[in-house]
Amino acid sequence: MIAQPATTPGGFLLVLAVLLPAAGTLFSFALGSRAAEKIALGLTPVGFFLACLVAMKVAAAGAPIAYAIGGLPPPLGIALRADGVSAVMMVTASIIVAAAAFYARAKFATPDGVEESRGALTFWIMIQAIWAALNLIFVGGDLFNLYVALELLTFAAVPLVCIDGRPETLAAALRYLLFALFGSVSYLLGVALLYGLYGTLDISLLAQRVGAAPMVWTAAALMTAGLLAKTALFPLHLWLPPAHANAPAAASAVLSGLVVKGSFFLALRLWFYVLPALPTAAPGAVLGALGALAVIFGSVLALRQARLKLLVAYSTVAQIGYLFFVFPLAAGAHVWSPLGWSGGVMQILAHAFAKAAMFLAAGLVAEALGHDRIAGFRGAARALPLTFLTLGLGGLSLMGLPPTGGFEAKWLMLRAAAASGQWIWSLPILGGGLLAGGYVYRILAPALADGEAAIQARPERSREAIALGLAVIALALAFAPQGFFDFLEIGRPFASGSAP
Amino acid sequence: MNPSLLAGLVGAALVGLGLYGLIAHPHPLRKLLAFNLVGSGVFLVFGVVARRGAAAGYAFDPVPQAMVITGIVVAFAASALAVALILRLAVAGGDVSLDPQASGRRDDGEAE
Amino acid sequence: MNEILLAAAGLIVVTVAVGLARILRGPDDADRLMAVQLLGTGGIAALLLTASATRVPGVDDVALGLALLAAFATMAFLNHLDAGEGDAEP
Amino acid sequence: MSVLPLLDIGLALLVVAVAAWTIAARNLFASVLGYVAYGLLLALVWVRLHAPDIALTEAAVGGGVTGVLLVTAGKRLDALKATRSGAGPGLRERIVAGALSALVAGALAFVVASLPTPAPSLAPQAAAAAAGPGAGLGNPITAVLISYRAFDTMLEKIVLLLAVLGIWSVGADDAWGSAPAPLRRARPDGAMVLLARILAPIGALIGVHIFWVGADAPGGAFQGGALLAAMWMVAMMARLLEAPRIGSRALRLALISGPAVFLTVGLAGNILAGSFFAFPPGFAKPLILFIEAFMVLSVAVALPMMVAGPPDGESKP
Amino acid sequence: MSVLADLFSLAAVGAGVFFFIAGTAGLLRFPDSLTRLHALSKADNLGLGLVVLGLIPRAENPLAALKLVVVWALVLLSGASTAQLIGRVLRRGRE
Repeated sequence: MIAQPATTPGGFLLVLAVLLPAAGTLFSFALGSRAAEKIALGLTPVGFFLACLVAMKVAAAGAPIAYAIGGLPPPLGIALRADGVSAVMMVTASIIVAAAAFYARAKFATPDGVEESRGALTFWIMIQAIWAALNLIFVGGDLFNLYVALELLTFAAVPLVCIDGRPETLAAALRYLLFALFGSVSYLLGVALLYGLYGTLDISLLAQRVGAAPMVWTAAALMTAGLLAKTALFPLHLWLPPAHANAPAAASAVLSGLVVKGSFFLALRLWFYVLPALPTAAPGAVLGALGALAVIFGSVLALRQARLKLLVAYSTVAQIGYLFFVFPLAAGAHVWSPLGWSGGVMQILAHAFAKAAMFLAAGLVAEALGHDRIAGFRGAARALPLTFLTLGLGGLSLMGLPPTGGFEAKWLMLRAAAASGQWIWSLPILGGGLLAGGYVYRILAPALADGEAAIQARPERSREAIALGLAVIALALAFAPQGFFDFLEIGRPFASGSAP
Repeated sequence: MNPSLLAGLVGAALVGLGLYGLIAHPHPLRKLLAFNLVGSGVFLVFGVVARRGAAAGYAFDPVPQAMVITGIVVAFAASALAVALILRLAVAGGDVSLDPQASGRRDDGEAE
Repeated sequence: MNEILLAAAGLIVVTVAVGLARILRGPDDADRLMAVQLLGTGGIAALLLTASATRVPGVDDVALGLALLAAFATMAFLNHLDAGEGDAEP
Repeated sequence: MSVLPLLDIGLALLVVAVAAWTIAARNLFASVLGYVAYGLLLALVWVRLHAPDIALTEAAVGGGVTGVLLVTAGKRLDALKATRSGAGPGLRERIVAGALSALVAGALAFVVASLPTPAPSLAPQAAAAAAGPGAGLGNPITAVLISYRAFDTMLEKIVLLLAVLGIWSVGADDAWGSAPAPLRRARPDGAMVLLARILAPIGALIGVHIFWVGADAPGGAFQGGALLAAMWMVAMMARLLEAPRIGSRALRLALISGPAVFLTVGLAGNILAGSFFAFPPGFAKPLILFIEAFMVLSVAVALPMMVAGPPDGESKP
Repeated sequence: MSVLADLFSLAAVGAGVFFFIAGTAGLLRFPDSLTRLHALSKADNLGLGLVVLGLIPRAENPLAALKLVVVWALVLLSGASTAQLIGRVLRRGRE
């Protein structure tokens, strides 16, 4: 990043975007679960509005906006910075959090006559805390501050997994916590080494100072390994399927759609913003190869699941794999880098919306049928047309069929692979699409077959509409105009101003 | 050998010992102890960085020292959350093993 | 003078380190507890001696905290041993 | 200086030996005992690294409260008679794990040994800024924690709060709102009650002292709060005090007071001093002590609640 | 005067070290837990006490000297009560 003033106009919006849900957490804790629900729901439109304002400020300035906390510029103080991709992620997070919150009202309302309920207080507070942590991850400019944000994210996400208290959910939460802790410690050790080398943890200052020394490689490897454990990239994915499949649907949508993207976003920040000076061919190839393995293993395992939520969770393992193709495809100052970059970001967005929609829909299916065994879906599509439409549309995006955001992402990546001569990456991109077609077919085929599904409880229209709305957004991403991709280039190192 | 290098070597040894315990111990509370050893090893590395940064009349660089204090707090919170999960798991399922294959096997006397 | 104080600190550290062998040998948890208590006291003594010799500021408060926490930890372990007797056996 | 290096080496060997013992010990109690001893020794190492603030934190949290957390957990597992766990890995796995760990430790040792000289440092900036936002603070670490990196510290207190809620949330639904199980079921005998009666007030006084001098000398909100927390636990172990109900409004307010006051003062800085978390000139020190007082309260309440665990339907307050 | 003070410090600290060594020897050599407890509680209290006594003349101000005494008092207090409690645990274990 080019040197810029410590605080730019509109910078305070970044502080507010983090503080608003953080303050919501505190108030909710003091006032109890009934108030917590009102606070969380009330904050969603405000947070969405703030995120849009940030995006407008960035677009208007054509450059990142920044804020130096306490008026102290780095290295001694902490800076917050939002560039194009941060703003887009903030808007995405606010939409998905809002959708999950309104969807969850049916399950996590505080019953009448009860002063406060355990599940409700936990859910409403943790979802706000996740939101605060994500916003900080998207705008944080200091690697230690980002560590605190990562921990905030972990401590908010783990209790959501075991909110219903069954033994298998507790085991899933414990395993998630241990992986996450390993990730934190590894990341922190890398941070210590970087500080020991350069005496600062500010991202833009580090970018100016970092050179390709052996110690930098060690620090980068430690931090990356930690972030991969938190992102559940193969082979560190073992914790994800049980955790995401056992959480309540609204929580799964946030965990799968957003939380794993938080640590991935930091991996992007690390390699593209902190370490642009390092030659990226070798690490890019390693990360891409792990991504390819994740695509294949995740998809094959998804094909073999008998329960819908587990299938959707294994699909997340596969879709996370695609994200890592961004490392070989967008590194450096090549003509094709913007293609790879746009493709990677588009994959984050498309998967976030499609997967959140599918988890919400899967929750509705489970509530309506009383189970989520795929073998028992016969005739369910006729009974729940909107919900299975949502699953189908989300599935289209996962497969990468046009016109969906998933198609756009994979198309951009394929173009980058072709332009850079790295044909090898097109194999997992295309093969993963075929496999995704297989597991989406496995969901839809029995549901579309003739039969009489035993519906126990008909889901509310409004909740079906929320899930469908997210799936429609995943579709609409395919029609993103050129201006959107130009916006994603704002603040990217090496950005030349021209987008695909 | 100067004291900060010595402390750095101790930190490295602690990370190694903790890592071994993390892999080798089946009991989750023992794993947690091992995790805390790794954590304190990492903090020592921060401490070495801080000590080496002595300048301007300070015997240490205060910034990494402050980070260690923040880190110790977070590590404790993590241990406490893990303990709560382990105990609840023992109440709910009677099996606190983390290894999916190990359920049903008797413990080898590791636990008190 | 400072050298002698440091040597005293070193002797105490070595002494309590040898005493730690008792932790390894046991046989009872009570023996182990005693060894840790000795280590705590010896550690505090070594800390005070080193601080007096090297003049690191603020160490007296650290010693206060250590003394307090040693008492706290011992009490927690005794709480365990004491309550564990009698009702631990099936 | 000829004795000092020997002392350092002896201390280093001792720390590593005790750490190895906590990994190798056969039973959990012995292992946790070793860990507490390790925490004490580590505090000495921190003093040798000129980090008395960390020494206090490490002794209080790393050794003391974590040790108590683990020993309490072990006791509760015993009471459940549910200490099943898988058999350890076989010899071959152990050898692989050992080789891997040795490799990591060796690599790390090499990296630490090759840190650059002269070391980069923010100490000059911190010294220069000491006249500014951290004005009037003799302890630069307190200045870093509450002023320059206030954002980290405030968020970390929210992490603590989330951990408390996360721990409560694993309790049973029908126990919600009630108090956690006591740290000791049986009535303690006279000697323990007497010890607690004397220790707790003196310790509380020392905790307040450590907080109060923290602005200028080693110590501060976290260390003071942790000592107060330990003394509250002493009183709970002797059954002089009982854990509060988790539904209690006073408890909730105490828990959020630290981060909430911190956040409010930060926002006020935006109006009074032109920037979030900026302190108006001349008011830095009193404001910082004001924030710290509430942080002490939050920490002193949060740590014992985390050790006490989720609400327990059986224990009526 | 300062020479006298130094001599006093040396003597007290030396005696303190002696008691530490004696206590450890007792902990290691005595045959059973109760006698070991006896050795420990005498030795480490006296050992630390003498070290503190020796360091008091070197304290920078009266408050620092007071803190030294408080440290010793705390160790003494916890030592006395824990010795009694350990004794009880041991006795119950033997019955």
